[in-house]
Amino acid sequence: MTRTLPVSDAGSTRPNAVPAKAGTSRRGLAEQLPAETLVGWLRDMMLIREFEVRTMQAYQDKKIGGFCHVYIGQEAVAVGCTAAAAPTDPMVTAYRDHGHALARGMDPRHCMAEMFGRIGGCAKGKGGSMHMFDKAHHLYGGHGIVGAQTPLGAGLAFATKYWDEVVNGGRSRSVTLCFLGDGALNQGAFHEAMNLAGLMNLPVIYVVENNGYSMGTAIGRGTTMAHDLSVKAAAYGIEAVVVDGMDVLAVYDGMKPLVDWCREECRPAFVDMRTYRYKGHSMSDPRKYRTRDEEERFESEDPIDRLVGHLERRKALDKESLAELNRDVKQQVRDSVKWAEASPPPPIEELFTDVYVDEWGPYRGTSLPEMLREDAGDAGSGKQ
Amino acid sequence: MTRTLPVSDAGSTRPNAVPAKAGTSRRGLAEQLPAETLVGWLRDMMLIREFEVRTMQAYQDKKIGGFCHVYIGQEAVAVGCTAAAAPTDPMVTAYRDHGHALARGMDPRHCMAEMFGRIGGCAKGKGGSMHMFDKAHHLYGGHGIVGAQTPLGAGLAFATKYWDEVVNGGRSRSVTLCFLGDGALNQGAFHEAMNLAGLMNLPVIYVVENNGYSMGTAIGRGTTMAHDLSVKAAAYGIEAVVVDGMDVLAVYDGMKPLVDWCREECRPAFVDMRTYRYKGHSMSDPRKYRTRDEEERFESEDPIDRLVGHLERRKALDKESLAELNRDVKQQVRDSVKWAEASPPPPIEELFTDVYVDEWGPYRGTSLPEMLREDAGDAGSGKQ
Amino acid sequence: MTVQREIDFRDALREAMSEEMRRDKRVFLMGEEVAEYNGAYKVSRGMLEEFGPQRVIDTPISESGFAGLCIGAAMTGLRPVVEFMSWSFSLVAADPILNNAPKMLYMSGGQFGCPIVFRGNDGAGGQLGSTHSWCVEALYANVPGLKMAIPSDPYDAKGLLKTAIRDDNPVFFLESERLLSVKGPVPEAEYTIPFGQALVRRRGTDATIVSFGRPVHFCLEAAEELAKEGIDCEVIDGRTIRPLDIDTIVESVRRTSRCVVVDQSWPFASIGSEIAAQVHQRCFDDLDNHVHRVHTDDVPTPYAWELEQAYLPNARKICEAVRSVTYRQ
Amino acid sequence: MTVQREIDFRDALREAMSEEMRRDKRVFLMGEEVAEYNGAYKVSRGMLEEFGPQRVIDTPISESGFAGLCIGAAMTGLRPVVEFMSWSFSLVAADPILNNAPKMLYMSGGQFGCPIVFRGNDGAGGQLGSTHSWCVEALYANVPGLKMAIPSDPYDAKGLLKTAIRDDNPVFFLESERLLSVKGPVPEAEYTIPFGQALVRRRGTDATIVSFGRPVHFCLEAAEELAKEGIDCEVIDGRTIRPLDIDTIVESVRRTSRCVVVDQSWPFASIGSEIAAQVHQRCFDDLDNHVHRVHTDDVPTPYAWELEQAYLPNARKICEAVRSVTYRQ
Ligand SMILES: Cc1ncc(C[n+]2csc(CCOP(=O)(O)OP(=O)(O)O)c2C)c(N)n1
Ligand SMILES: Cc1ncc(C[n+]2csc(CCOP(=O)(O)OP(=O)(O)O)c2C)c(N)n1
Ligand SMILES: [Mg+2]
Ligand SMILES: [Mg+2]
Repeated sequence: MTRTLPVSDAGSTRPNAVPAKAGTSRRGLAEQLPAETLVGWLRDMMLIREFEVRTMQAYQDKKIGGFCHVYIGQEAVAVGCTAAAAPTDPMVTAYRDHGHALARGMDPRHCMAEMFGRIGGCAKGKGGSMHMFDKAHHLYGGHGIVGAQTPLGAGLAFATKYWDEVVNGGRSRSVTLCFLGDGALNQGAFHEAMNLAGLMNLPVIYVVENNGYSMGTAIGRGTTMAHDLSVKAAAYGIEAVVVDGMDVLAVYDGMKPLVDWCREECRPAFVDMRTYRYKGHSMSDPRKYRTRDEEERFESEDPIDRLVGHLERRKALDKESLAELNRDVKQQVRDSVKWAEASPPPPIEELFTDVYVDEWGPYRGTSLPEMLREDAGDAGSGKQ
Repeated sequence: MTRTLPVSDAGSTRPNAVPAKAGTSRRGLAEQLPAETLVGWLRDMMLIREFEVRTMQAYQDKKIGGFCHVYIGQEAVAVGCTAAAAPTDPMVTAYRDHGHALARGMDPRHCMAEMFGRIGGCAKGKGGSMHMFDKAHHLYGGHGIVGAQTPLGAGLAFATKYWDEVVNGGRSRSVTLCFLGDGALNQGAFHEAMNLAGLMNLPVIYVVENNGYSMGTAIGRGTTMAHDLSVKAAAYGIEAVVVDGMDVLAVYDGMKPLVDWCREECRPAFVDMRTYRYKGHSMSDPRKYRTRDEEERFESEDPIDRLVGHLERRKALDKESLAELNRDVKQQVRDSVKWAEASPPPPIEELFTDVYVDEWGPYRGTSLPEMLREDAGDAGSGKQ
Repeated sequence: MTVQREIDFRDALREAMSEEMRRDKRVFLMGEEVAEYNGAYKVSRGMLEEFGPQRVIDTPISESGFAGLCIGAAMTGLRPVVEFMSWSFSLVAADPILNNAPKMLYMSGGQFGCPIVFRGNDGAGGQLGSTHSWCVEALYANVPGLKMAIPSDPYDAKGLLKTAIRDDNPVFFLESERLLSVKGPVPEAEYTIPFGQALVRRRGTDATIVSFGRPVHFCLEAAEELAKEGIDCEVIDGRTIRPLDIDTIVESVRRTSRCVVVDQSWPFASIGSEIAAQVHQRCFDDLDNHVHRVHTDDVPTPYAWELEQAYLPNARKICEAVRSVTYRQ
Repeated sequence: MTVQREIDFRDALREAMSEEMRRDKRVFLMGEEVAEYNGAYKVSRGMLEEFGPQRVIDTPISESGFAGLCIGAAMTGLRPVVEFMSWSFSLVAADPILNNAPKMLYMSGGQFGCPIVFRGNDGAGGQLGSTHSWCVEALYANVPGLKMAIPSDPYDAKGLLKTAIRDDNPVFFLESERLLSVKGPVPEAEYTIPFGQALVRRRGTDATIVSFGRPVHFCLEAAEELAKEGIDCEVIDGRTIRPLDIDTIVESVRRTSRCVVVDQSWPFASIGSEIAAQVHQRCFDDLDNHVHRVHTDDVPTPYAWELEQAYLPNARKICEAVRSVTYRQ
């Protein structure tokens, strides 16, 4: 059928068309930043890497329980995206969340203590590895159910707009970053969220950390059109960009203009962020579904090495200062483990705290984690 | 980013690409059919129209309860699609399902009695207007939850393939037609179903009866990219076609090659079937969300009038035979109402029948509806 | 003597929402057809006009999406009211409403609360058939971290909904489509009703009938009927399920020694079973007979009028249960 | 004397599926990672190899999609076994599994049955935190039209799963990840276990402890402990929830006059409440004390080991309940 077909016209009352071309990657943007900034990123990535190595050890030593998913290999994504956003821009992610927490600025002690199930954890040991929340740093959680965070991300974007425009009466000025795995592309919730974001003009960026696998399932086995994920966004009139997630400079170059564009246009966007997890899905995964060859290919593009190389070429980093960074980061992580070990388990009364904000019956209302009590007074109140 | 990016290669083990171009509409296909066939379609459409008019009356007379959604205006869709498929091809649809049931061959008496809540109904009065099932005619139900039928449709297609290939050891030879409203495009289940259908090469055609509204919501207010729904299919590598659902010849011309192609290629397809419901969403809808003007525009393209015009031009129908058809159809529907009225309410024992196939405790196993008991002996057994 | 104003249940709900929205800009309403269509059941009629499209928001048919969206918004301190056209359609959103909202505060160690209200029609009775007649209270009340209210008249509907909107926790608010047009006295002056306080709707000495929501009316009907037979029933309207005011129930049963629970959902693992179990626990030595229960039949909801009527709890069934619990038959 | 073969729970499940798949080509297995990965918990190890990719089928993370797909397939008479990696992930599929599968036969007036098995891990205990620790039995058992089994040892796991696969109705089959590696005697010869028959795991005279699934082990542990104190407990393993073998429970309680129900889910409106209510109803004159209940605490599942241990039912809590119900403390 080619002739124009009847369709109701009542629909044209709200704009619904493809937006102006989303901010396109600007090569060299990151390179123009002061070297210290890039060294800061390097430090963050090294911190995450080291943190995760120690996390794996602690898990093997049975100091960490439950499911635990490390971020090794994907560091450039969380660090580059965080750098491209404002510190107050909301972030929300899935269960592979330590990297995001650390990149966002959570003290590694609180992160480690959470996994140790100790009172010093960001959620007093009640959330665990998959559920890292940090109100002071605008991190709205790791979320354990695949895809569950994607409507939340739309909601955070909706909220920033609503607070700015309706409550405070101004113009929207935040962008929400919502991370998801490639496996989450196949949960219905993601699609509903994308449609809502497109429809309501929500400033949210869906960053698919496309590491090629959901557990043992290579993306092409679970996801149609895996070779061109942009069609998933096109289905909702949302602009898509592809970014090399193994290179933090490329992540920044891709994300910064996009974040700026979303903030300016108050529109959603979608990023196919190509990355790789070096380790298994969780601690118990022997990785038989992929070749050592493939792993080595990605490891040879290691994001930390690449940034080191870049800084060395720029003469902004020498062997000495790299070694110092290394020592420094190792020390910090070692301290976090010690601190976590020293933190006591949550008292049994904590079972009945944080179920309801208010006290009733056996419930004791809420009490803040130490992490927030150290911080600003009211910022973390359970009471909104 | 334009350079080729790393992506895991383990995914390439299953084909996942866009299929060969789906069967394209062949103008004039329906016209080549014997005139009697087209007259048969006309009769079916008139039957549905008349049936729905009487349904509305009966609803107003409080003989029908619950929610009731009539099909007036959309007749060409069910009739044309049914004609394009084999009688054994499974069909499944949403709650606006009387048209599909009648087009498929359900006796209007059973359909009417179902809405009257009588034992003679297709489900013994236990399903109601939104849940029309007809095993003998391979209709796997109307389904009340928006989008719920879309994974079922994938499952029916999966099953035909499985029965043919695994159980009976042959080649797949059925195509499933799964109808949905435009509003169902925004339910996550639909997207999961589309991805599964694409991934598993399921011979299912998703026919979106795009009548421009879901209740009071014009499609553009609820669905991104409403002006080009093909992108919804492209997201899963599924071919999409647009069909004029107000012209039964066009429906056949669009659907027949598509059904053949799906059967041949064992692949899914998606149809943006442009249609219009003349009446409100359900019996209680004053239609304030659209203009009388718009309604008239569509009514002037009435599918029954158009087919009459075509047949008259072909000299295959004269005033006389049209009048006879009319009388005939009216009589049949009048009879169905009488029959339904005469059918007794289900005995109270029916409350506890059909909960479980087997008897236990208060449950009485299953018993077939009269409709199937009249038909072939075993075909409709609740026991599989 | 002042004449009490009478309004219907539907208007009471709207007044609650509108008053709270006037009072607090953080409150907004989102759902299918709530704005331009004025609500599928006209609960939100006129609200778009008053509050505009930023605060009264139509959605596509994406319950999981917009429920999740509102949960995200609530995490920032906004106070969404989410309308499910019917709770029967909330099953597609079970994950966000059960796995996210009620656990957010706990999982985050007290950092992020979730002040949100989910509301909509609940229960059978309109010949809507198997898929559209859910009583979700039996399923959802199991989950800690949420609160749940089921009002039975306009006064409670308004007072409880206002409390729900002000509550800092996720509240599941279950309305009955069958009650929307029922009228009742609702004062013009502002009021709220605290959660966890059952209401004794009728005083009596021979048996305690406990219910909530629509079947409360059947209980009162039955009590009138039974009074003629000389059985004097106390009727308690639970009003909220979480928190459940078991104390008021226990106090009553200690006096009457007999208890009938009336619950319009399926019997197995329901609110009815819970109340029965708790009453037996707390009143073991006071009870003259085991707690009797009246539910819908344990079968999917039938469409046919006669079957649906037979399926639902009603005054006749309640009378029978009370006669049985008082050994009068 | 023959030596009984011992295999673990995981292998028992696999044997049940494999035997039924050999017996009946209409049976297939679908779920996340069930094929090439051999199952997230290795329940399906080797099945892809034996049955090929047409019958052991990996899916994307689309629970609603593949559950619905299998329901559609079941309507045609196929007999899908759907693995939820965890029942905690079934909430996103609540609509198809609760609104479609158990009602299809009824809504279609007996035309279309739905012979399908949904199975997977259920329950807390592995420090998986709030979102991954559901005991869905409390929610889902409310719904008529479905059957539900919760085996506690390899023998039952195999026998009940085979029965489930042969059943013409939707069966919800709840396994415990904590039990997967537990070994037990399982004969080589074919057998099935009928639904609706509880098993008396220990004979006793002083109190009846009723449970199902993993906590049965805690009950037996507690019974040993209590025996030392001179309290002789009968332990009943319910095995299936729908149908519930209340007769066996009642018969026992009539003898012991005391009853403790142990249920690892949240207390409110749970299987525990239902059994308590039914026992009170049927044994009102026999009971020496009200039915006592042991549940997890009524809070979201905590991650920290110490909290989770405190949260779960265990032998100590069961001992306390039994001492209390027998007035020994
Ligand atoms: C709804 C749901 N289904 C299944 C799971 C189990 N599960 C946890 S992670 C995972 C794979 C996710 O892969 P992806 O989204 O690509 O993220 P990645 O692990 O690669 O970061 C699965 C299946 C879950 N948590 N939630
Ligand atoms: C999950 C769910 N949400 C909401 C509803 C209520 N509802 C019934 S029909 C309908 C509109 C559907 O519109 P569309 O899909 O376009 O079909 P049409 O009525 O136009 O045939 C809505 C919102 C429902 N049945 N199921
Ligand atoms: Mg991945
Ligand atoms: Mg429509």
